[in-house]
Amino acid sequence: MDDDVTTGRGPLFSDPDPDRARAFFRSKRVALSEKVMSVDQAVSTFVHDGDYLASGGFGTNRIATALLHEVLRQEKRGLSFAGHTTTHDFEILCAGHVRGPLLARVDAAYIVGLEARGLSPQARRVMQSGDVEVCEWSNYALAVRLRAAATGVPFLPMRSTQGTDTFRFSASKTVECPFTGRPLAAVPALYPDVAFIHVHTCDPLGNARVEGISVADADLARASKRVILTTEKIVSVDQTRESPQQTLIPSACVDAVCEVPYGSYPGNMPGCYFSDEVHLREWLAVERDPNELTAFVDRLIYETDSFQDYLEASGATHRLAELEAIEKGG
Amino acid sequence: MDDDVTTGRGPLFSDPDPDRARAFFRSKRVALSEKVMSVDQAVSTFVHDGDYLASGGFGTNRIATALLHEVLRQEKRGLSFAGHTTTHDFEILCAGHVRGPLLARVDAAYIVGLEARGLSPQARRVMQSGDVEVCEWSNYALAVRLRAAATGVPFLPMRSTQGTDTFRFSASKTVECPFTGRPLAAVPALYPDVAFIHVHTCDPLGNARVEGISVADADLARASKRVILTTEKIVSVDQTRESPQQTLIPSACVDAVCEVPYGSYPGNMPGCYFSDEVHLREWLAVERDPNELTAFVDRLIYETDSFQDYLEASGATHRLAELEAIEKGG
Amino acid sequence: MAGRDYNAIELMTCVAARFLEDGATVGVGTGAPCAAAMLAQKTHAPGLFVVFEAGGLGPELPAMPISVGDSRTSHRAVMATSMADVFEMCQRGLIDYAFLGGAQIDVFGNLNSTVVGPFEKPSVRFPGSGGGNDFASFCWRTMVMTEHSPRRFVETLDFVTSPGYLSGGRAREAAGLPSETGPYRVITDLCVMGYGVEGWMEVVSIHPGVTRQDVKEATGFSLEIPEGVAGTEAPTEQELHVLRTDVDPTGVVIGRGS
Amino acid sequence: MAGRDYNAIELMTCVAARFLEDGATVGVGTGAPCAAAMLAQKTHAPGLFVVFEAGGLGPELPAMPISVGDSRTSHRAVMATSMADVFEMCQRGLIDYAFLGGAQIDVFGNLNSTVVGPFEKPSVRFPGSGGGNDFASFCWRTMVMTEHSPRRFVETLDFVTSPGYLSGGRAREAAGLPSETGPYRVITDLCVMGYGVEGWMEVVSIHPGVTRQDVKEATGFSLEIPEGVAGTEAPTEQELHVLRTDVDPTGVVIGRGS
Repeated sequence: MDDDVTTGRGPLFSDPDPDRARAFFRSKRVALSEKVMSVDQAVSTFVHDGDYLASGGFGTNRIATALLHEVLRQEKRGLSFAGHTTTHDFEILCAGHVRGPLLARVDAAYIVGLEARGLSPQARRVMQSGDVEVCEWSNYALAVRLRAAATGVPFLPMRSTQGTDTFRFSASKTVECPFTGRPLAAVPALYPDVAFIHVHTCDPLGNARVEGISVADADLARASKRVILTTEKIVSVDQTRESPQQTLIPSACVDAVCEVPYGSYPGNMPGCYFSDEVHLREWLAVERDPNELTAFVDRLIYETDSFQDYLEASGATHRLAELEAIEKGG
Repeated sequence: MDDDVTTGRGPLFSDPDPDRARAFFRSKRVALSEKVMSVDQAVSTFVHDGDYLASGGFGTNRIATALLHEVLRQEKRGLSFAGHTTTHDFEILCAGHVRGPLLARVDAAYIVGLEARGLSPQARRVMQSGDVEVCEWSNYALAVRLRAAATGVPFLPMRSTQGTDTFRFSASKTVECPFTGRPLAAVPALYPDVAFIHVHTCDPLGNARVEGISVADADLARASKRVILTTEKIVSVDQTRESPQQTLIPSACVDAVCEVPYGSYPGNMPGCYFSDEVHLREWLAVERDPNELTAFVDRLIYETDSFQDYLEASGATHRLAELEAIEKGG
Repeated sequence: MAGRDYNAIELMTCVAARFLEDGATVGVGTGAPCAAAMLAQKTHAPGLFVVFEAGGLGPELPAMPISVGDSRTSHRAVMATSMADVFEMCQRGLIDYAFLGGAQIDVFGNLNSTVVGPFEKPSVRFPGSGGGNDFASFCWRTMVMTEHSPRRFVETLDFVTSPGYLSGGRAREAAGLPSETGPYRVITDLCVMGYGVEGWMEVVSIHPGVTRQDVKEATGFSLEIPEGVAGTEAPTEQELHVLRTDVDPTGVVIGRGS
Repeated sequence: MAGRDYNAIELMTCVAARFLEDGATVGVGTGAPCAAAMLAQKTHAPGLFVVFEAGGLGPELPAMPISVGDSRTSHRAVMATSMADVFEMCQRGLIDYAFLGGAQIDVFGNLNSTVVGPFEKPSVRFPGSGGGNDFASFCWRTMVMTEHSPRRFVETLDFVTSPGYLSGGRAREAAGLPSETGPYRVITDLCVMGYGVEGWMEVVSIHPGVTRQDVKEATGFSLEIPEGVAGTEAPTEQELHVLRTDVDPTGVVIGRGS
């Protein structure tokens, strides 16, 4: 590599300036207001063409499937997206390309793969088309970028990615530690325009709890300008107040709360239901043929009205009991 | 001020180098080993003269009183100490100066005061003596220093303290953001030699939970080379494993676990007992006269063998039921 | 304030409460600022979101806290979190108001709560910044409630613990502090003060029964008092009633039981 | 390996498990590395502490995970936390071993899991780093388990996703990576490889029934095979028994049911 190794050549898709983000956050004032609404209302109100979108959970685990489907239904265009291990969530967004250029820019750490299940043919088509701008990161780098934004500083230093093409094709810069003189990778704050996060319970104000791992969701909710939560169940504010240390995401960050039972399907929801490997394989299979994929997403997403309809149309309603049993069995 | 305003003039009492800290952490290997021991054993094993000590909780809330007393009993000398809002914990350490120079260096954010209760005469004597080296910080700056160490980087940037004497008398340095060009305060990582943290429950491996606010304790436990926990109650590892998202401090950080019921007394323990304002006033009152203070700490600390004895000698055992009632009453 | 049916701390608390509008977020400590926030919640601002630096977010305070980290500050809170999480909410720009204190304040609203005398061997060591510097740096509008005396309102601070407008003008931004932030109001037992465009303190209203001369004599620096400055509106009966019966019935802050 | 009573993945898993000593900490993903860690726990290393990057610390795995973030990875864990918390444990120096994967590996142990062909319009887009770069940067000793073929063991990577010894020598430290870290072992279906002092890959032991020539032909770069290199100790009956009945009874990793 003959390029300047202290400055990544990757494009910066979002503004890391904390003062401009502060000016936005100043206007939120949502800490104690109720914000329950439907999925379609939340997406039409808070997601705009060209927005920078980020998705919570990890891969096929605790993902906000209903919101991702709704982005397709409402045919949003030209989105930027952050992908620390994103698998089925990314697969859904790429499926939206059957109707047009949904994704325009991707901050990639782990995309196109579904872990042990293999690669997504459609995601590969989209990412190999040359039509989507890509900037490279590691999972930790993206987590640190969100943490910088959540912290309210324009960058944070870290030690990984240095010396590799993952750094050179990122938008990181090298800084020298003022105390030790050693080089560090400075990663720019990432303030997504909108975040989708699925949680176990949430009150009408948006105070949310999850069971199991939290991945990057605490920081993602704080970093994002607008936050839409889907929740397995809406609970009372009283329940939040009875055990406030269990709150992971405080209502001050949240713009919309949508009750979506089984909302992580076909992904895994810790303690509730395991991932539907049959349906995930079906996705990968139909993707091999673009026409089959088009028919598949037409039938399951574009021609359904809601996530509940998707569960019916995909046959999920018949499998949920088994997925719950698998999850309970460990 | 005519000094260089981009470099604080304060002394740096600890090494922020992450590679030297890593070499230490590599040797720990304590994640799944049992570590229950007595308070005196923990302090004699893990606290050495000249060590950098940091204390968990906040002021008079969830403090590790028994460990602080034991530092006096074992007449440790020449300690460094970190004080984000430290009140009764700092007061105890300063009381140890009746027998010699216990504290030598203090990273101060909030010391000598007991919030609404007034200032500690003994802490003021110690801090006004000129015998203790002081470096100034804010509460957030100390929290960020611990977070830097917990993160494993030599510094983190933040925006407060800039432009003030709190910066000029700190060991911070100004760095320029490589993305925005704006100045930021870089604070050096703080890796304490030993941390004292009191928790609600903990298993024999050291996996610990707290109720209520966590203050800086998650980062403090991760940043510190050695961690001693006192706990209201030791619980089984099974209990930890039944709800792992409730663990605040993982066993991989912890060196010693000591069961000390009422261990935050005379401080507040959320959900268990309120602070003993009568006893805290007694401390402030006896401190006015150095001789009275000497007799007081002789009787309650130096001439008692354990925290249980302190509870007896101070009359606490008769007040605990009332303090529990106050706490339950809100 | 002899002859009036309220004392100075009641007046200050009522006045402070009025600045906290519904839907706003405020960082408070113990004492009068906490009482002011509670009074606002119980009168015109039920949706006021109160945060305590040690980790309590949006509590339902059962009684006046003794420490900003005691269990009352997270009693029935919507979240009990870490200190860093709270200050990062502030740094991120989510907190509108914060109340600060100090032993000394200057004309730019800078505060000293660290030392009197030389730093290395001070004649008086105060606690230091605590979270004061952080709130003063991060929150959009900071407020001070303090007794008005020449010992507190001084020409030159012995130590600048927490930033007001520093040396005035754009000094805050030049130093790296967040844009558009800074001191907003100082509420004393004599008057309410604000700040001019260059960051100099100036009187906004004078309390009932207090003269311009009283204010000038109690201030250790030259203080702008505009011609025709307003009078502070006295506490209403309703404010006093809520304050005495509902906010602080045992009088730990306002100095009287109901 | 025809005629032997174990297959290649079983051999690799048993060999990998032996490198994980009791009391150590290891970051794993799904598949063979996870099976290796479980096997070590159930044989010689009951105190092996397993971490998953998505947040699971020290779980009791009820079954082989499908995703490094699925609920099995934090089942009866000692802590279920955030991804940053896990990587910060690594960055802080608490994690001894990590297993990595990739489409290509070079003589310095650098890995490519990003693209084949030009970055802007690749012929194949792979997932990217995921947590691979972070584990490779932070953990004391990293290990790779992979099929041995010239397509994977290449002279020049199309993209350096995760750092091995970079260009060799002190290149890792010069780049800012933590001291004393780096690749430790590569375990393939043919042999076990380690690294010399300058960071060049070299063969440590050759598996039963495999020749030096087999290894050379399967490697796309010039690979040092010391004279008199050891033979890999075959899996023991006990290892195979535990692996097949206790670690992976349904054969999802090792490809056979018990």
